[in-house]
Amino acid sequence: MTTDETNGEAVEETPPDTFEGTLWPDVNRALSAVDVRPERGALDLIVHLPRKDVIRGLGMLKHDDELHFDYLRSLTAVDNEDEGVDVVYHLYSVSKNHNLTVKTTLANEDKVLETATTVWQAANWLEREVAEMFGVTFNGHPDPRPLLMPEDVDLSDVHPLLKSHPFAEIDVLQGEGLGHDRDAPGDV
Amino acid sequence: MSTEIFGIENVNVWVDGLIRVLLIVGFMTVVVMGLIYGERKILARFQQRLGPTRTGPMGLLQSVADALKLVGKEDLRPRNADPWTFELAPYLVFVPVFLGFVIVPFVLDWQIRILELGLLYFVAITGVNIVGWIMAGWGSDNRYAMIGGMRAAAQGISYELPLVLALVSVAMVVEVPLADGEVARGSLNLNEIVASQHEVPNIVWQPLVVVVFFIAGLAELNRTPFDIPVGESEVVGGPFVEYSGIRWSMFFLAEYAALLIMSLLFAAVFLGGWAWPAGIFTDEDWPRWAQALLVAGKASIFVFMVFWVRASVPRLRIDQLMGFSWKILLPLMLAQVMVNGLVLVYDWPEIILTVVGLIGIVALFAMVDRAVRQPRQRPASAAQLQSEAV
Amino acid sequence: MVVEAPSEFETQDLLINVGPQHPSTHGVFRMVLEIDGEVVKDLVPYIGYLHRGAEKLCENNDFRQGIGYMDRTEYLAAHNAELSYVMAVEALGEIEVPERAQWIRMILCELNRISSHFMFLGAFGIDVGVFGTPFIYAWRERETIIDLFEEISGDRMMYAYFRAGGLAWEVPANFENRVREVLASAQQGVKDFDGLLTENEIFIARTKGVGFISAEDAIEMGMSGPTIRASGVPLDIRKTEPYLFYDQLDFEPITANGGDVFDRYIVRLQEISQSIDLIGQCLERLQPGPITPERMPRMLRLPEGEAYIRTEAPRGEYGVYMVSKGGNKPHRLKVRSACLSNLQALKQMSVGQYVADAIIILGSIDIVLSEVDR
Amino acid sequence: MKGILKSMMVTASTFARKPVTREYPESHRELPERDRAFPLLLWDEDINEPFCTGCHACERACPVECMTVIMKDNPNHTAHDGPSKRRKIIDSFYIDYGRCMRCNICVEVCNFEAIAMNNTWQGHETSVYDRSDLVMDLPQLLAESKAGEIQEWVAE
Repeated sequence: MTTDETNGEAVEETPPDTFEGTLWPDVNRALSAVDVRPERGALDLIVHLPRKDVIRGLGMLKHDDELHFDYLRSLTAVDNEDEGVDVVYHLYSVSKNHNLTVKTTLANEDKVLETATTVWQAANWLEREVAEMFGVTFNGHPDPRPLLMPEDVDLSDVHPLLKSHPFAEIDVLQGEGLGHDRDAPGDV
Repeated sequence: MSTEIFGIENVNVWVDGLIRVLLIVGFMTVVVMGLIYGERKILARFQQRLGPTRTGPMGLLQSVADALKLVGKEDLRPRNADPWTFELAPYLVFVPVFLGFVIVPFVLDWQIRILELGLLYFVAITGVNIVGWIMAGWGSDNRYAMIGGMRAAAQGISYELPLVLALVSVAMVVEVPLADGEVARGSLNLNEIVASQHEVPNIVWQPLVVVVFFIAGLAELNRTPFDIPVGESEVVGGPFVEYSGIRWSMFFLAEYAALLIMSLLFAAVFLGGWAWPAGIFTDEDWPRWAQALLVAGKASIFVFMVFWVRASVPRLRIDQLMGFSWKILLPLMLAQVMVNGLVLVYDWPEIILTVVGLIGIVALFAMVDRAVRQPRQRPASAAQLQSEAV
Repeated sequence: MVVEAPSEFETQDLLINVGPQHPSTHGVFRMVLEIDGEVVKDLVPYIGYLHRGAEKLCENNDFRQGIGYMDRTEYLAAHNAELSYVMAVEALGEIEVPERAQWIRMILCELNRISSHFMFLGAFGIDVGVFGTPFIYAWRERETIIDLFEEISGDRMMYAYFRAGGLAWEVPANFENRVREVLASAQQGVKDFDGLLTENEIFIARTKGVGFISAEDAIEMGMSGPTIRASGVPLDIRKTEPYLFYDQLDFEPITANGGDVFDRYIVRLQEISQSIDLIGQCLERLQPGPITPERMPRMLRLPEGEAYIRTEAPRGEYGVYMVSKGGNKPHRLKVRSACLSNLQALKQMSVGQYVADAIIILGSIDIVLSEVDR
Repeated sequence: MKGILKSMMVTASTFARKPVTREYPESHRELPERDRAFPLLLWDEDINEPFCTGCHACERACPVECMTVIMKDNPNHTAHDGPSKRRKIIDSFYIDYGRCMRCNICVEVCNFEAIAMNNTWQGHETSVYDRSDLVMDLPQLLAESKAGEIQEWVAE
């Protein structure tokens, strides 16, 4: 597989992992005011930030002239059932050509987070989608309408991408019930 | 009150008029159906396609099939459309075009009436169908139709002027032999215009006017570089978006009938109609069928050019369309008319007309290139809107 | 010097509804335009009409079944969509892909880029107003490419041909000269379009300077693909973060610095020629060999972990963020859609322009609604 | 105007080229051998029974769950002195062509080579008036193979 562009060979897992070769030293310096927990992802470095100062951290990452993460690649969320919902920001720097993933965990009871549109405008629609799919409310979002779900029906408590949301039952069109008679029960 | 028609003496004038009108109606419908089929076949060939092949041998009955389908379809009217304007709009578009056939000089004396002010009559009549477009757009209570109607009005009016000036500058220069051997200049009677071209067609004297007439003609017919009122990708069919069935087919028929008139007029006024090559070989006129073939050939050149442009040129935007007519076509035409006037008054040699015409064409192309290279002027309110939006 | 019209008579703005059923919204996209005369004052886009919950479905399907859903999220360039999904699975499972399979994947992805760009040229030609001629030219070229895809994978648009670890089966024997035939006809197609539209005065007048977006705004909006390269940002993932064997090919990302609709058209047209040249280079390096690793488990189970893989699809960065908690199904699968981010800037580009401009600006972003709505 | 004339020359050159359209119902394009229309079951001519033993492998592997398989004991199995070695045989098999996404996974997982993708035009021309007619039962699935029109393409 292609190796990470900043380091030569893959570093084997020595406890504790010093992450040398990845962006961790610069990120640690940039985010010194915030307690940060690094982790090694498949391709990029992953950094965990606490909920209350995520936006501050993202702002620092963007305006730090060493890292200069001016491009929000993607913003999404992962539902870990009981450990809460992780909101994931994938960042990229066009000028420096390096990547970083910032994650923060929201407890299931109060899934509230500051909006990232103040940092990047790209986050606008991405946050609207995460809001309607995972039930996360982004304070201060300029346009909190649902993005993909219909507006005319009130689906404010329906969040399809949560694990708790069931899969729709496929109405069985086959089997004994059908074959060729018209008024089969499962007929749609 | 009686005239002779096809050798039958003292036929009542009205009956004669009626017979000619019915003849023209029959001829027009058949030719229009042929035009529709021809357009689809030729456009298909321009796009490496086959065109209609299913209905009848080689798809020849395609127009008949379309007509039957359209007659069979229910022509609905939107509930809150204004009944009178909606119903009358097709007639106000179709009838003027049909009336235009009165003065079209098909062959020597095969036209409905020879009018002394033939050209003036033609220009006045084609001005009326703009009212029909606006009625269709406004009456069908549909926003797209309303926008299409307004665009049709703006385009129709602003391209009426270059068209009229083009016909005027030709009519000024026409030589009409008077009874006492003298030669008078200028006539609006189409037969005289055609007769005067037996040696040299007008295209030689007025090349710039031919180009401007072709462009303004495209705009009057709402054909491709100027099909803005009907632009499918923007206003989805324009004024007749709410029409269906027989009403829609009247609009469609009117469009192709107007194309037919414009091409016959082009052949008559610029390429010499039934007179041009005949005058060179013999003094008296050719037999009728030869003249008919001659006119048909010349008209089909115009029609083929229209189809060819339709297959290869994108659509203008409304502000470019207006700018093109008012800032480029109109000044050129005024200059042309002024030059014609000078030539007539001071009796300069005729060749000056051709030279000026060619210079005019070069000026037209240069003006278009300069306009295209110009940095785009944003609409006046653009900057302030843009800042608000971000 | 533009004279501001005296506005003592207060005209009422008109709200028109463009879409979701409209000839030039390239699918089920709806935008409500507030227009004053012909000038667009405000634009509110509505998406979600084609939302089928592909991400939720993929959570219920294992790593081979999910490939079919990826085709359907990007139906104009299904190979590029499958590539990201399959590379995410390989990244998580540390699966080695044989060289021949990677070269064939690159050839098919570039061919798919050519057919997708031709689709753009055809649809854009109709938006600008030429009656069908560019569309039929584009269809003629696209058919030859899609016939080749049908000979390889058996399907015209929904290939399901890539598998974790390589390809589903070997390409047909006459693969190489069939590809060369298709490239020759694509070359002819590019020449036709260049002659038909590029220097056409009316086309230039209609598209130059329309729908401008600056480089900074494009980066701020997270745009990608030809739309951002037309604003001068050389962001091409094949060059900035090479995957497969793109680092062995020599090419430069095609950029233009006008940032308007005309430059987006030119960038895509030149990218077709670039892809034709890239495929030529790939064909030289193609050697016979295996197309799947020796031992592949029948039921693939991935270890815990997450990977965000991004590849350069025709419309921009097509990213797949896959989280796996062990087991044969992804715990979470996020598809990063290029068109969604490009579409966010539509309002900023179109306000202040004419209605006719708003339509071709939408066309110039080259959106595929199934990728926007997933 | 030079550009407009140039584009008219391009359309003129296309005017001279041979049209590329093909008149579909009359002339069919020759389909490649690995064409994937819809799955169908194969018929074993020499012992006159379907290959399929109803083992549910394809039913489980199908992403869109469009198959229903019911198995039964094979009447002409060698135990009842019939020619066939198959102990179980398919009793009824439904594929809902309306749901099938033609992803070829069923053909890959089948370990009896009993199901194949239809690569004939008849497989493509399956338009019906009612969605429930798209549900193909066993006789319909076996019909083409019984008539011997299917040369199954096997990925080596």
